This record gives sequence, structure tokens and C-alpha cells, in this order.
Amino acid sequence: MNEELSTDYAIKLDVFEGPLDLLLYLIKKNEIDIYNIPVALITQQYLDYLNIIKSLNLDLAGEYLVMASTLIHIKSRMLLPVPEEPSEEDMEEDPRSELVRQLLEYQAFKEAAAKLAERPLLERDVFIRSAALPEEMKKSLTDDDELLEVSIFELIEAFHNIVSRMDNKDLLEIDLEKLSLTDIINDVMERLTREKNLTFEELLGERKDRRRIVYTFLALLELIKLKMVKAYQTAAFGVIRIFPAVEF
Amino acid sequence: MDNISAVIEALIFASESPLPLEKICAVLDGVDKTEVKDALDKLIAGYEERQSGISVQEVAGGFQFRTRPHLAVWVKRLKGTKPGSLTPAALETLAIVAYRQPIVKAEIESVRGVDVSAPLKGLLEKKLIRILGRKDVPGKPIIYGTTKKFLEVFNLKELADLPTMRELTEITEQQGMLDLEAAEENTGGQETILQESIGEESSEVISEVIAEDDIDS
Amino acid sequence: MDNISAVIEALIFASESPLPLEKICAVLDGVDKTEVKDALDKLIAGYEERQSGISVQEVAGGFQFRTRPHLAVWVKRLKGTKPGSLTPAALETLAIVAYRQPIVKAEIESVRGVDVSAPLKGLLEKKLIRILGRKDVPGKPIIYGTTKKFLEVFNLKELADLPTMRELTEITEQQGMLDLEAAEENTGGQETILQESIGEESSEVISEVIAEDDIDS
Repeated sequence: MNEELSTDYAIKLDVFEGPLDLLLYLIKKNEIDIYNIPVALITQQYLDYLNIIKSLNLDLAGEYLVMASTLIHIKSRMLLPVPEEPSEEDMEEDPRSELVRQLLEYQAFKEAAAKLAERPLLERDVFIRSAALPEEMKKSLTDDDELLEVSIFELIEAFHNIVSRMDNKDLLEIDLEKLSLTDIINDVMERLTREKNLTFEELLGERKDRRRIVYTFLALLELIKLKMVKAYQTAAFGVIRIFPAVEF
Repeated sequence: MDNISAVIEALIFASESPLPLEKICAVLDGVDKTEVKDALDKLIAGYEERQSGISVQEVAGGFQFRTRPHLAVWVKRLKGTKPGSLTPAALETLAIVAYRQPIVKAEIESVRGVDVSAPLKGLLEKKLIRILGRKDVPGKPIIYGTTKKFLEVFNLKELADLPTMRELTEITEQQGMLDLEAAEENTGGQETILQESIGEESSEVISEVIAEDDIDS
Repeated sequence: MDNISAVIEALIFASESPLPLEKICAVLDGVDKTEVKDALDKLIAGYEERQSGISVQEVAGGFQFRTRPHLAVWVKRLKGTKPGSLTPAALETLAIVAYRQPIVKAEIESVRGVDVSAPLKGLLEKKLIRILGRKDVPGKPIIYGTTKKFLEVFNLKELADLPTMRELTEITEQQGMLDLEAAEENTGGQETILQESIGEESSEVISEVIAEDDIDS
């Protein structure tokens, strides 16, 4: 390895966006054809780079190590002797092909990102009106049936904030099952409010797949436990009717 | 240098408050004040001549674009262009209802630690939550749940589409800590990963590299 | 009735977000759509002809006044430059989401080759991307997509307005032939390079370089 190369690494230490970015850099640096990467050379330079990072005690993301092992794996496969009469499979599988595909794809997106950054960006290259409209205008603009612009992300963050303020985090464990159940619970309650009382059959409606039946049943059990609904039966094995627990 | 009138036009447009002449001069450092004033007058005159829908007005000691008064009737027809947002209190309350429903007010308050009457009312008005029913326990507390509009606003097909705790930790947790853990894990695991995935030949090479590495660091 | 172009000018100016043609038509109830479009075109052309400091741009499915890009330097002098531009990691992640949406985190990571939790979070906070829902596969991963704000920030009319991306197949075809020749040449040299660079020498060089570097900084 030559000195110039290592100087260069040392300067560029922090600028790589990941192992693929580093590999692209090495390929460009060595003026290598991306379709025919000399794996031994690139692997060595790659490992040299990791060495520098480690000796500088910088954090090294795990992905770099995974790539190191991938490179070495490819290298070892390329060192295997080629069979005298190569079969069809051997011909079509260059051990490097998957890596090349990945590199090309990454390169394409890197270029796309650069192109995006060249556009006239709001607040960097172009600016919109930031002055508020006079009060009398503003009023009429907002007294409409209000549009809301909130993202789930904000909702999650709000919930996350609450959780991190609490000691007992188990209380707030969420699982998908529970949420699916809640969908049905909301549905059941909505229909009970409208119809006053319903049979289990009626609750199921048209959708009678297995999952739906099970969830509806579970939802009812939950609602009864929560004392939100009551279930009545006129006779043994008779039809079960569901009522809201409290009229409102 | 760019056309001074155009620069002034952009400055007045982008300014948050009426832009005083002095400030324009300060930005156009080096340009004579009378020249700036001339360019500004030309700009104002241009909008007047064209009878455009907006004009540069001198207000509160500065210059600002405003729509023309006689067009106010049209502007007022333009409704709801700015989507509203939720207050942090409303957002937190909504989050609790969304994830913990069906839920009563006392339960929300025990999580948030404060009275939630106001945010609950706001959310009901905005039709993001609704009353599901009452609980058959003393006091008959009202039970809240989210609405269809809630799903629409948050672009969800169903409640089960809400991200879970684990996922939200993944998204919101500070990266720093995770990286450190991952790094440690990986350092320990190196040898194993390499040996598993690589033939004997090359693992020698790696061991060398790693050995060198250990000495260096 | 007022001059339609002037009304449209006032409406676009007053709107808090890019104003869609349909909304203009709705306000100008009774005016023929082609007439509205003509007046709008005339308005846009007027600003172009005058080489004014602001112009009407079509972004995110609507029309909006924006300052001209070449005047940014002046506007920044007025407003002060704000940091907080996107990091390369965020930009790459955003590009992948923009071109590949709807997309899940694992797919983004497989393209970038690194964990994308941090840039994803940043993009969500900046409201450039949003959670679209969940993918109906085991694990129900969260699906991401870009927002309207993404279009606004990047001055795009719509997603189809994204710059065309270099197609992978295209590159493959171009270079395919050349590689075969190059491949043979290179195979010979590998062994040598490998032996040269692995020895102790190289790690010494590195240590030296690092030492130098320390002194320099």
C-alpha cells in the first residue's frame, strides 16, 4: 500500500456514507472498472481503511465489518480453481456479481441524491412569503371546517415522550394484536350506539372469515370485562343479544 | 450586479415583517441610498401601473406586499388553505387514546399526570376522538376511542397500522447508544463471523489483519 | 368583475401553500376553466418578462410565489443563513424513498448498506417523509413515502417531476463488453498486489500517516 493512499484515507475518514460508499471511492481512486473489481486489491485497501479507523479509536459501524467478511468471502471464492470443463452454473455465477449490482444501485441513488440537492431548494435558493396576512384576512381563511396536518410520526413521538416520562414502561407496551382488537371494539361500539342492540350474528355482518369471528368474539369478551356492554340470552342455547351497558 | 429593483422585490417579499428602507440599504451595501430609493419607487410604480392583484405598501415604517383591498372578497373565499395543527397536550392525549382505547378520562389523566378536560374537548370537537359508551361502574365514566376521521388524518387503513412501541423506539431512540452497543457486539463477534463465512485460506489472512490491528490500537 | 389575472395573483399570494388550479376555479366560480388557465398563464408570463425578483412557480400540485434562485444570496443577507440543511446520509435516504416509494426500512438499508434509523428519523421530523402504513408481510414493517412538503422543498410539481434516474440496465449494457477484456488482464496482477500490501510495512505506513496527521491537527 502506498503512502499517498493512506494519507488520503486519513483525510477522508469521516466522509464515507457506509461500506458501499467507501468501496465506490476505492474503485474510483484506483481507476478500476466496476464490472471487474480486482477483489484482492480492493479488499486489502478496504481492510487498511478499517485499520485506520480502529487505530484512531473512531466508532466503526458494524456494517463495515460485515462488508469486510463479504469481500474476503468473494476473494476466497475467486481463488478457487476453475473446473477444467466449467458447467453452466459456474459460467453464469461470478462471485462478484451481487456486489457489483449493489454498488451500481447505490451509485445510481447517490447520483440521484446529488441531483436532488442541485434543485432550487426552499429556504436555501428560493423563499416564499413569510409575512403573516393581515388579521381580517386570516380569520376568514381559517374558519373553515379545519384541515388537520399531523403525521403519525408526531403522534408516536408524543406517545414516546409520555412513556419515557413514566417509570412503569410495561404499562404502555403495545402489540399489534391489541390494536387489531381495538379496531373491532370501535366498530362494535359504533354499531351498538346506532342500533341499540345486536346479536352476535348481526355484529359479524357480511364478513364472516375466521379471523373476523375470533376477533369479534374476543372484542365482546373484552367489552364485557370492561363493563361496556352486557350480553343477554333469552333461553339456553338461545340467541345472544348485546346491549350497551349504559344507555346514553 | 443584479437588477436592483428585482433584488428589492425579492427582499420585500421574503421579509417576515414590513421592510424598512434602511434595512434594504444595509443588504444592498455599497449601493447609494438615492439609487435604492429610485429602484424601490420604480418597483412600486410598476405594480400600480399593471393594476396587479398585489402591491407594495408602506406600513409600520417599512414596505410589504399586500393584496389589494378591493380583492379582499375573493381572498376571503379562499378557505382553509392552512392546515391547523394540534397542541402538544392534545397530541399526547390523542396518542394515549389511540394506543390505549377504549379508555376513560381518569386513565388518561393517570398517564399524563394532569387534567385532560381541555384537550379531550378539543379532540372531540375536531372529531378525532369520540365517546364509545359508558362503563357500568360507579360514576358511569365515559369511554373514549378514536374516530374514522382519526384514521383519515393519519392516513391509516386501520388501527393495527399504528406503529408499535418497539418500532417507535427503533425510530425515535437516539442513535448514539445503539451504535455503541452494535460496535461492541461486533468487535466481539468478528472472529466468529469471519470463520463461519470464509474458507480456511482467507481466514488466515484475516487473522493476520486483525492481529495487526490489535497491536496497532 | 375584476381583472381575472389580478384576482388570481392575489389568491396565489394569499394562499399559505401552493394553490391548485382547481381551487382557483372554485373561488372564481362561474368563470370558465380555460379562461382561468389563460389568465394564470398570462400572469406567469408577465413575471417572467419583467425579470422580476419573484415569480409564480408550479410546485406540489399548485402555484406559489417564490423568489428567484439567483437572488438567494441577497435574501440570505436579509434573513441570515439557516443551518440544518440535509446531511448526505439524509439526502441519500430521501432519494431512495422518493424513487422507490412505498418502501420499508429494510429495503432502504439494503441499498445504502448501512442502518438508516437516524436519517429516517430526521426526515420524519422535517416532514419530508411520512409513514404510509404497514406492509402485509410477516413482521408487518412500516412503509414510508414522501410528503407534499418534500415536493415543496425540492421545487417539484409532482413526483413524476423527479429528475430521471440513471437506469441500471442501461449502464450494464454499455459496459458489458469492455469488462471481459479487462477481466483477463487483471487476474494476473492480483496475487502480487496482495503480497505487497499485507506485510508489516503497510501498517507501519499507516501508523506514520496517523502520527503525522495528529501533529498537523
